[in-house]
Amino acid sequence: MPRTIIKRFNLERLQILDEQGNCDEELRPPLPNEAVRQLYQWMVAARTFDEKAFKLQREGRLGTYASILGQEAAQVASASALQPSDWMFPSFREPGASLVRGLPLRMILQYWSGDERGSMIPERQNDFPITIPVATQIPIGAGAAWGAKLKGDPIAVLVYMGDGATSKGDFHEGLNLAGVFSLPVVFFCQNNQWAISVPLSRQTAAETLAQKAIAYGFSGIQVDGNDAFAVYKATADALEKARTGHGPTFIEAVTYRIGDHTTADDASRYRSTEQVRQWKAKDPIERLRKYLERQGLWDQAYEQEVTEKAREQVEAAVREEENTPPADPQDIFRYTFRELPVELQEQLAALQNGNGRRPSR
Amino acid sequence: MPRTIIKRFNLERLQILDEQGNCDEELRPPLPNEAVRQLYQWMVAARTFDEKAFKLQREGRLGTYASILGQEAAQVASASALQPSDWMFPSFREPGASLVRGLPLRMILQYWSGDERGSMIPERQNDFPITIPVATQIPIGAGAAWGAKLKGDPIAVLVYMGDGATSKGDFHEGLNLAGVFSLPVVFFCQNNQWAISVPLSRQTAAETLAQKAIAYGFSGIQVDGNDAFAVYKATADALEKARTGHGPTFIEAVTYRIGDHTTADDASRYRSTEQVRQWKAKDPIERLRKYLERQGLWDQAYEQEVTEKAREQVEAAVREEENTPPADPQDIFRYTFRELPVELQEQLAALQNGNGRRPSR
Amino acid sequence: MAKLTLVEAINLALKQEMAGDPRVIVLGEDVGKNGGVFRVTQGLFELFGEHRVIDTPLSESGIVGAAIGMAVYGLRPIAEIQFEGFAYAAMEQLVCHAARIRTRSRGRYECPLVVRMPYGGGIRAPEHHSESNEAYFVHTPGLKVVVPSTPYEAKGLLLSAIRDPDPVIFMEPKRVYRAIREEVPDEEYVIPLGTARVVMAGNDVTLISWGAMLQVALQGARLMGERGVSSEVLDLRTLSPLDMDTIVESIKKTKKAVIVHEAPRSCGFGAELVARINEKALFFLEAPVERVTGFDTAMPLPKLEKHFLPDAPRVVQAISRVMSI
Amino acid sequence: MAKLTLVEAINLALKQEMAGDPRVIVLGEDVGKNGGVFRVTQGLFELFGEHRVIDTPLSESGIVGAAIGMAVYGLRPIAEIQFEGFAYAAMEQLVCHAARIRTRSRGRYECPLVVRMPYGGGIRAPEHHSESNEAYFVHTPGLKVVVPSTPYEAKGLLLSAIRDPDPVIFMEPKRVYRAIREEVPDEEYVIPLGTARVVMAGNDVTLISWGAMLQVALQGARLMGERGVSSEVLDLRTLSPLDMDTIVESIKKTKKAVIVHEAPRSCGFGAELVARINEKALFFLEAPVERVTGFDTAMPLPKLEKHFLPDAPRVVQAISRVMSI
Ligand SMILES: Cc1ncc(C[n+]2csc(CCOP(=O)(O)OP(=O)(O)O)c2C)c(N)n1
Ligand SMILES: Cc1ncc(C[n+]2csc(CCOP(=O)(O)OP(=O)(O)O)c2C)c(N)n1
Ligand SMILES: [Mg+2]
Ligand SMILES: [Mg+2]
Repeated sequence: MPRTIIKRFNLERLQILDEQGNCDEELRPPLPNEAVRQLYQWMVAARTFDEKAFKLQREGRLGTYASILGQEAAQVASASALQPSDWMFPSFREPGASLVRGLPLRMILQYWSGDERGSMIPERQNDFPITIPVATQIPIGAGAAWGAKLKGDPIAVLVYMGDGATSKGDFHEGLNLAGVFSLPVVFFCQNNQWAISVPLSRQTAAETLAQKAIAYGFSGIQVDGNDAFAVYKATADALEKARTGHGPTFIEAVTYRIGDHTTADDASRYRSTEQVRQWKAKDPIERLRKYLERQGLWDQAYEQEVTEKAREQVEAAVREEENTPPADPQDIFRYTFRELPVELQEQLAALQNGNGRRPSR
Repeated sequence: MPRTIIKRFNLERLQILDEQGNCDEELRPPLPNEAVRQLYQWMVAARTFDEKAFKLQREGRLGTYASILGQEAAQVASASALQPSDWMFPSFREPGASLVRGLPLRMILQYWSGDERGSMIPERQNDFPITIPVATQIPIGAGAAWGAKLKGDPIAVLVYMGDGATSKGDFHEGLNLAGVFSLPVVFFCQNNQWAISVPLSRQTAAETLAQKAIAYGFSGIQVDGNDAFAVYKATADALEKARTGHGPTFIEAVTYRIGDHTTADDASRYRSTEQVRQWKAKDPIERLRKYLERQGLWDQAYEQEVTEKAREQVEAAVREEENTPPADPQDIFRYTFRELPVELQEQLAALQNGNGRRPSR
Repeated sequence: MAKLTLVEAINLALKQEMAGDPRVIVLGEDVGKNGGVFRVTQGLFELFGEHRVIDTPLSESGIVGAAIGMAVYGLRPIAEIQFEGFAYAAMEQLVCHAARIRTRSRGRYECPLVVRMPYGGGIRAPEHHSESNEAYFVHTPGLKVVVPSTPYEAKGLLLSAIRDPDPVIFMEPKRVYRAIREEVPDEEYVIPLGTARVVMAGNDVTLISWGAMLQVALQGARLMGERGVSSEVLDLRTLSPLDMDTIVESIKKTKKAVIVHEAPRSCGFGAELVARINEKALFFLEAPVERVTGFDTAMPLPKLEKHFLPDAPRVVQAISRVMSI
Repeated sequence: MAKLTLVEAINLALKQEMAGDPRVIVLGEDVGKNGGVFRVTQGLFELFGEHRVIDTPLSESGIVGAAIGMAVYGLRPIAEIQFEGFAYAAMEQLVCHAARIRTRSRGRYECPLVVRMPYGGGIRAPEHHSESNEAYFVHTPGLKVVVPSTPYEAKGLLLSAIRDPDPVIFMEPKRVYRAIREEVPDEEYVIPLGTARVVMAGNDVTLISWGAMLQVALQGARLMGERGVSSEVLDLRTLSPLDMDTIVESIKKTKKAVIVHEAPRSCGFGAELVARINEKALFFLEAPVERVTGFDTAMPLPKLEKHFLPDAPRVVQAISRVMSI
């Protein structure tokens, strides 16, 4: 065998609901109408929350915030495929997923207002707090999946990341471990085309991110990230594959960051409004709305009700957050270790004697 | 396009000289007879050096040493494709490559005897010293290639690594950068099946290492690493591709670590002698010898001459090394910065006042 | 002579050095088109083009590793780590290669590399955007560590750092980025590494600080000045190499010292300062050297960071303690 | 009661704890079939199988990151970094997650993780196989740092470390791995973290050390003993948390102190010790505290390492200096 082809790989892309809201019924996941409506309601709620958070920041009522505008389907549909017993590891741009998981929206606002209590995930919820250092949640998510496998728990772990995260060493080490030990984990990459001002073309020379899975010996698939059905199906299948002991999957959800990177960013400095316009036309919510309408599952009254409910939910969260008493400075120390060592007791004492107005030793 | 295949990848394997020494003349690189003989002589010299170094260590005349037994073709043939103006970044198991590059064998012994002067690469030689932290030389090699590209130097960089190195974040970040910026670099992986006691199957779930290149958007190829012609051709082609501005290549040379990981290791603890036996049958030197013999380029007299020359070269290196006066302890300080800061002058003074027998401040 | 912010002063230094030395390359995340998330590299992309002002993938170890390769190859790369709290991933490259290649190769190779990183708290930034890890770098032999405190200082020190033949960690006090304007000469000027400066002369107590904490030290000094305590305030400028003579000289005069830094206390650079003072001026001390520092806890998110960061009242307290002995 | 080496004592502790607690998992490079490059995990693979004694890919950040995930999920992973000089790549995971997840999640999640790593010089190992970087870890809030000095100590401290609810960096003095044999009880016993021990009682000078340097300190103490100087030798055992009371008590008695560590001097843990002594016992000191340490240079390769590493003669010199005042 002098110069021979020893392996062939095919890369698939999944789309079920196209830009016009046309649906491939063959492929459509068998969701009851109410479940499809639920997806829609979550996506509307996610966007409502996002718009409110953005406004609050502009009004000086919230710290830096990372918008998910345009990524609602990718987040909501993927998270909706999780069981409560599954674990979820977000990056820092998944309020849509956290909302579906049932994290009180108050806490998301709290986190972005600079209050750690926003990361105190409720006991019943198997979610990791937001991770700021890009890609570092990936090996940890793999490790949690490893823990589940070793304990024999029939659960799966869903790890979120962005396109920029795929360039980091921890992406590589996390996925490689998942492959070698066939861990019950699904890596869900929201490829929103940008890492702050760095476009995908500067992130990798590969035409797709999905093909990176080939390096780790497990399957990767690209899905239309603005197609709630495709996202749901790919994620649900991958999670089930994981739960049943068939190993990891990498999903590239192709979507777009319609807004600035965060409220501290100005995207007009580095990208064309034309590109943004094109992607707005692919809006995930509008797409699902059209579908529901065709199915007779949507009308103005329903829309009214959905937006109204979303608005109330979000306003309530804002009120709750803004009425939360300030955090106790002691918290700086309280959670460093389970028990506070002597040297930290001394430092805490210094803090307490009038917020560090007394001996700092 | 519901569920569609959007990309196909083919992975090639190259073998020109098979285990029996049969050659595919179609593919054989157009090397003059003398050049082929030169490859053979280098491989013999490399093995002679390797056996000597191993003996020296056992006699307590050398520190820990990492043998290249069985990997001579992978190292010699790849390095022989380099131009003097090209740069080479070894890992820690490439004495065969360094020999071809003209590094005084004395220095290799010096390094493994625990003397940094063995890493003082001669000015004329564009090689990096041995890198111990696995995979960390990879982004640096990519950076040197980047430097060459920015300066417009028509050269290529060859970066060596092992199969274990492919699991590390720096492998990923280095190859990714090379892909994005289309850098003139060739990544040469000696897949010798083992990372100390960890077999390839524990290093990755991928069937080949070559397919990892797909993740970075440039071509990867697998070659029979015990086939000097395949190694030479793949490397020469890739280097030329790099020099002419067509970007990086990843080469997986499939070979085998016949010896223990290092003289400090005992491979019998974790692998079967049967596997070793099978690979010994694929010996790269014997294979090229058979070929030369068929071509009428080898006979006992020639063998005599080659082994004799190799022995003398190695013995001379040993003498040189063992007659080298010990290093000056001052060297610990001399090269920390170009100019020694005050605090280091004080510490050096302490050292000099009788090797730290005086004030350590 | 224009009044510039620290951001503008660094930007000016970069422009001038890149114009003067074609070997100088800037690389990092968002340093190109976007001009850096703090706009420190603004305009460089337009002036010098994408081959010298390079937007890289999200890859801290790769950025620093590649920059080391460029430096070894003969360029003078300036790598930016977007926030100091993301430098951890680059530690292996910094420790194993940047800091060692000269000594490993016995001088055959050198690494004239600058790694710029905004550091420190007080700007209500998210988690890991407010760290202050100078001690890791000072504890790494082979690295130089520079921390400018004002616009004028920043320009002069950065030029020295870029021209230095060895790797320099250049930590920029992001809290000061736009907080101060001061006259910065258009002309080139360098401030040699390893020389501290006396910012305020005094006789009663020596305040030692660097970077963003210099302003806090000065506030404390002024408050105590009103109470008739004369403080001598030192700005170390470079932590490695360190100008110990200036420190000892001052302490021999004042007999008391207070160190101010925002990094966690244990094994912070303040500890090294106390140790060296102990070695070189112990018997001049009339009081234990005071450390006003961050706590041995994670840097809090914005809502609580003010409790963590040293401030003028804490400096005043510390001065009062050393004086009252 | 058997006389064991440090390697055997750790191995025994691992076996007993794994037998007693099914949540305990060992993972790392070559820890399985091969039993670890130093044989510390020898026999575990056979006893507990490949699911609890896991050979991993070459992936320090991945190993530690995955171990953090296991710990958060409810296991008690013990990750091995083959040599401390390869821990740099795991710094980001250690600092950003292991050390922070409890405080970030306000107690919802904890990270009962042990990271074992052989450290230190003196065994003629290749480059990066002889580092001594405890200071990086001590300067990282949220990590505990334990450094056993003898076989007995190693077993008792490791059991405490494994049972501790927070992440512990467990640094093993590889130079002592086989150098000492001592009686190690078969029974379980724990040595609480944060308690130092007095190894040799004395009145004239306090020697402070940990890990491999304890033997060097003891040699120095004995040599000075022959000259009639009575040294009190402390073994810190854990650097974070630190048992400062034992140190202060001793210094109040001896009025003099010498610290011995092999890490580079600047910002080494010795600096923190001097700083705390300055804060808690300054006016008891009759001489500057001496630091006998490695230099602020790269750790040399074997041929020169003896010039870098503290040895008894240097300790003797330091003691003589503090005594002669
Ligand atoms: C390790 C690390 N480096 C740099 C940053 C600064 N930073 C925050 S988000 C971001 C871009 C992330 O891009 P991507 O992964 O695509 O996620 P997206 O923002 O698009 O959701 C960068 C560079 C960081 N948070 N962590
Ligand atoms: C970052 C790092 N981790 C661990 C080690 C210890 N170590 C030295 S060689 C080696 C195995 C390397 O395997 P491979 O890359 O296949 O190279 P080979 O030894 O087979 O030539 C290991 C784990 C190291 N040198 N560097
Ligand atoms: Mg993105
Ligand atoms: Mg190998």
